[in-house]
Amino acid sequence: MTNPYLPIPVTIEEVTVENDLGDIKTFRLGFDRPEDAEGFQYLPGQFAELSVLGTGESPIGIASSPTEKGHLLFSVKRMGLVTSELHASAPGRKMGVRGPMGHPFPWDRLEGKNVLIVSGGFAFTTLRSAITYMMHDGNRRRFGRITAVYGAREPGELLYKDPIRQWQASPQITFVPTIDRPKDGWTGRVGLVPNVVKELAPSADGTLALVCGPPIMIRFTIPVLLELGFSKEDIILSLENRMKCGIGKCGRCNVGTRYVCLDGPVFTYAQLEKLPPEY
Amino acid sequence: MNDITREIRSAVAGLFEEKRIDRFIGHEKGSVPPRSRPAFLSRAEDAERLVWDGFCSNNLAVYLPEIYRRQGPKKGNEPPLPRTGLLLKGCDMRSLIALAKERQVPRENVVVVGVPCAGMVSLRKLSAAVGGEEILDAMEEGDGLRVTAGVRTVTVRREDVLEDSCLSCRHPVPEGADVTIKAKARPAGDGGDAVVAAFAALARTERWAAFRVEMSRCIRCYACRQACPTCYCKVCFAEDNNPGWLGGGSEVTDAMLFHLIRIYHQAGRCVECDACVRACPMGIDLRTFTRKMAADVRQMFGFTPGFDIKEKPPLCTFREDDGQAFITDPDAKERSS
Amino acid sequence: MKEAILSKGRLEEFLGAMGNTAAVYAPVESGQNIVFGAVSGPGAASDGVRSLRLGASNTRLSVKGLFFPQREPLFSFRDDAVKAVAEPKAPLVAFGVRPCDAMALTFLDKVFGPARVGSLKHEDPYYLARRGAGTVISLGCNKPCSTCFCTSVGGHPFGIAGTDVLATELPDGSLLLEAVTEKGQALLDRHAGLFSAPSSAQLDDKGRISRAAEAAVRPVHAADAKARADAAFDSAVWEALTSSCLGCGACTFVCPTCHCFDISDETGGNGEGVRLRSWDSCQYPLFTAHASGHNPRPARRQRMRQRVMHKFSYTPETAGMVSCMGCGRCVAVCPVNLDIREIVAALGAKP
Amino acid sequence: MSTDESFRPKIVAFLCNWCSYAGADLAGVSRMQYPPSIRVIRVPCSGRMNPLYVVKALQNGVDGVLVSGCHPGDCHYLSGNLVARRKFALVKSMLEFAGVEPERVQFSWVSASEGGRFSSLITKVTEDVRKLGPQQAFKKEIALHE
Repeated sequence: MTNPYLPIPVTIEEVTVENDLGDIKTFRLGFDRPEDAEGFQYLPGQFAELSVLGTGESPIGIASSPTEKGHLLFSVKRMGLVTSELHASAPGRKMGVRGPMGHPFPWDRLEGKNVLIVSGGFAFTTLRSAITYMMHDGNRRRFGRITAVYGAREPGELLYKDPIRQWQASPQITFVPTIDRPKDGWTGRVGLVPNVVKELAPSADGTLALVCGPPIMIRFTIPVLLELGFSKEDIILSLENRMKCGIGKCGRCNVGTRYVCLDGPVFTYAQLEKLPPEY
Repeated sequence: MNDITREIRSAVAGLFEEKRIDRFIGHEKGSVPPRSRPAFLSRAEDAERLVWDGFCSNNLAVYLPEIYRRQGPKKGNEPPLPRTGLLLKGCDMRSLIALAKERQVPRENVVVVGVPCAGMVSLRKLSAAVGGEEILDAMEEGDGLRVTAGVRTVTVRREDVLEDSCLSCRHPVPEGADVTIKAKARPAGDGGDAVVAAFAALARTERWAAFRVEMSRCIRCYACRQACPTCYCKVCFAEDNNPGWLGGGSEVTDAMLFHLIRIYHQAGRCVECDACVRACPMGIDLRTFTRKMAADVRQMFGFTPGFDIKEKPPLCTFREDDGQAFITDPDAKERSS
Repeated sequence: MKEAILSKGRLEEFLGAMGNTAAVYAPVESGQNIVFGAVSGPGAASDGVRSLRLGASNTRLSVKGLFFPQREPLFSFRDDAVKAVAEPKAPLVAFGVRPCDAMALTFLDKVFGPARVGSLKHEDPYYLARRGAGTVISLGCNKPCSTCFCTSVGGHPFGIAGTDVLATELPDGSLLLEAVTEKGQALLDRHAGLFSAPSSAQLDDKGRISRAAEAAVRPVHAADAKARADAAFDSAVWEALTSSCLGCGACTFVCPTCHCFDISDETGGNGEGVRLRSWDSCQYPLFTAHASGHNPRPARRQRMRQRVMHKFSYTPETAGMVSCMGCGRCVAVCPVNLDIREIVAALGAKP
Repeated sequence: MSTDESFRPKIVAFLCNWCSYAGADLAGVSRMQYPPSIRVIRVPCSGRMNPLYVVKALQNGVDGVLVSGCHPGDCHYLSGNLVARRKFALVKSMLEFAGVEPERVQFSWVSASEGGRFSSLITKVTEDVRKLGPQQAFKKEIALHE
């Protein structure tokens, strides 16, 4: 019986600061043992528990795409005990990963569909994974039109600036970064994510929407998508709950009968509507 | 129904009719005989649910900090604070005064119906008095209790089954109540000094062994903290993980540290109501240690909490001649022990 | 199913015999309460069997603590490397377990066993190792107490769910032992020398005692609790039913089926430490609080609703059973006498 | 209690920044000898001292705790030590009541100019704690295995 509580040993290979505030860093983790790298089969949308022995664990979405072999990317915002310890860690530090956990985005349903990505702030990590996965040469043809709206308070707070520049230049994807309020030096779009989506008015037919962001952004984005003709089954969300075990045992992350770690974190809006508003 | 209950019900109904309160917290019969329990009323006709008997031992002041907790910085346009009616005995009243002194509860928003207290029955003592047989009912008659346990009916002397805190209670009358019910309070006791003296008389190693065994039974459910009216921190030091003072689970030194520091936080604030002792599912003897803290504060600083809202709390002030015999003086000539 | 009689006065001998091959736990006195303690075998005092107390209707803490301890090391580590994984395999016998507690183990087996719904299979090696090495000897309830309501939630004072051997105290003072599982059968076979065959009169006695006990359990209106609870989720009945709740964790810690836990690290300061699992409670606000400060269940009313909904609405769907065993411990320990029987009965009624 | 000479007690000393810490410096500068048993934690004032630190130190396994501040009247913040004195009195009394050896936890006043007093204080406290032997009662054992 494998022990689901034992972290897989990994080493921090690289730490990059993602935003001007400096409270979000991306960690590139390399597996210490090749068989673990083989064993860690995941798809965009899944998450993992980052383990720092002596401090604890923290559930973080996987930012890397499975097409990026040999390492994992996690973007971590400094909030509490474990994340602060991570932010104080330098490349070379040994730590652990438990996972992959939860269900990924429904890639079977996304096959052959257009994809609309709506995201805001720090929750963009798993969507970076999804876009990278879809834009990969071997996968791009499996999907139709890809449109992405990604908002942040200020230009400096946008994550993954290099990949974003490539996606903006690529004809394969319509990537629209936006910031809440105008700021000098910013030539891109200005406006809150729900309004930008309304203006872009992407067509709903044959399209699934992946929506990840702070609760307030989600609350105002869903009506816009419904108005544009998206059905509730076609709006796919990812929840962020307090978690500890990540494997459906510790009883902490339930929303009604569903455990966000085991049955989620990805749910359709139709599923969420049937669950109690406790997330 | 005794006279006290009748008088309480009419007083509370009157408070509702005169619109002096928005809600009233009293006692009603519980679901497990012979218990009574807190009752939340919002209308005059609810007053019929109120009872007063020897089982109204919950300290109702515990609900006030949550009711009057401000949700954020003052913005000036807050709705008027609710007016709460409370049914309080002597110790509960002192808890209210302690909370008002610490500005957790605006005294003017609280209407107190005070009941001079004849002492509350200890469910553990009552169960022992009937040989652990399950109690199906208990009626108070004069200074006795007619208890139906299993198939037997037993009469027990009230004085034999009262809570220790009530037997030694110094101030059974709720001073400063807005409405005082006609009821006979019990004679004042020694305030638990006997318990403290008895424990202090034991040898040091015996005291430590007793303290450690009691604490080893703690399951860290925090019922003692949640039942204590003056334990209202938003995040208790015991649950904080940054720094993480205590570990998870019920390791004995964590339990000792938790209880020592929680009791220490009640210095000059604990009104000796024993809500913590009654709430503990494991029946841990917290009383010896809460009484020690209360006795120290009385003897060292001449302070008894729960009476004067204006008086400075003992640990927020000092006196030049505060005792310091305990201070180590390396140059002191004679060796003490 | 094989039955055996342990004649009057030989119980201590039987417990001592089992102590040769396992740590035997049974109800013992601990301060003001009866809890499970080691009575024979490793961890027990030499005269441990004498501290046995079977009189109480039930122990204050349930048998779950023997298989899911309140504080359990998962693994130890030194600096950045895992050093050793805790392997709890010591054989254990839990004697004097009430049928409600035993039935609770069938629920915990589901929680800690392979994940229920969903494609991901996870098993908890620590709990399952303890269960594998454990044998349960339950003791039927000749005299259920007023707070018991097992018959209203699928249980029975002489139920055999989750136990290996069911023991019954007969009027003549002997114990009728009925093997329920192979493990139970093997235990009876190993100590066959202590037993004799039951007479038909003794078997009739047991039937009579069982029926009388069943009649003595007061029913609770828990029928279609799931439907009523789901419908009443947003109703004001919750406010009325839970306003006196103090927000402590006593009800969840004494509950035989509550299994929520926290995971935390503790270090000894020299780089050595241990990753710990410890009981947690959905009644504590920090249970669901996000690092951002957002809390899906900020109010006590919502947390108390979660406790009741989980047992009467969620687990019937996810584990196929109501996860309240009707043992009544939470009713007995609640400092303000909140009563889950009243709450479940009131769901669906006007507030 | 073991009184073998080899036991060298570990004592945590919370020293107030303005007086006792400076007194310790003076003792050092004046090359005054005292046992190397203290681990110093500097606190802004003895009034900053939280009883939680004292009990936590005992739980972490130190053999003794010393808290030293300015003499009454000398406090840089005027009344920090006077309020602290009340806290210390309660802590000392409660710990002793619960059964912790009185000499385990000691409080004192040492001014910035009393290097000599500081070294004799440490010598005395170390001797007291050494007589008591290692502190096991409150020490937390982290169960690596059952």
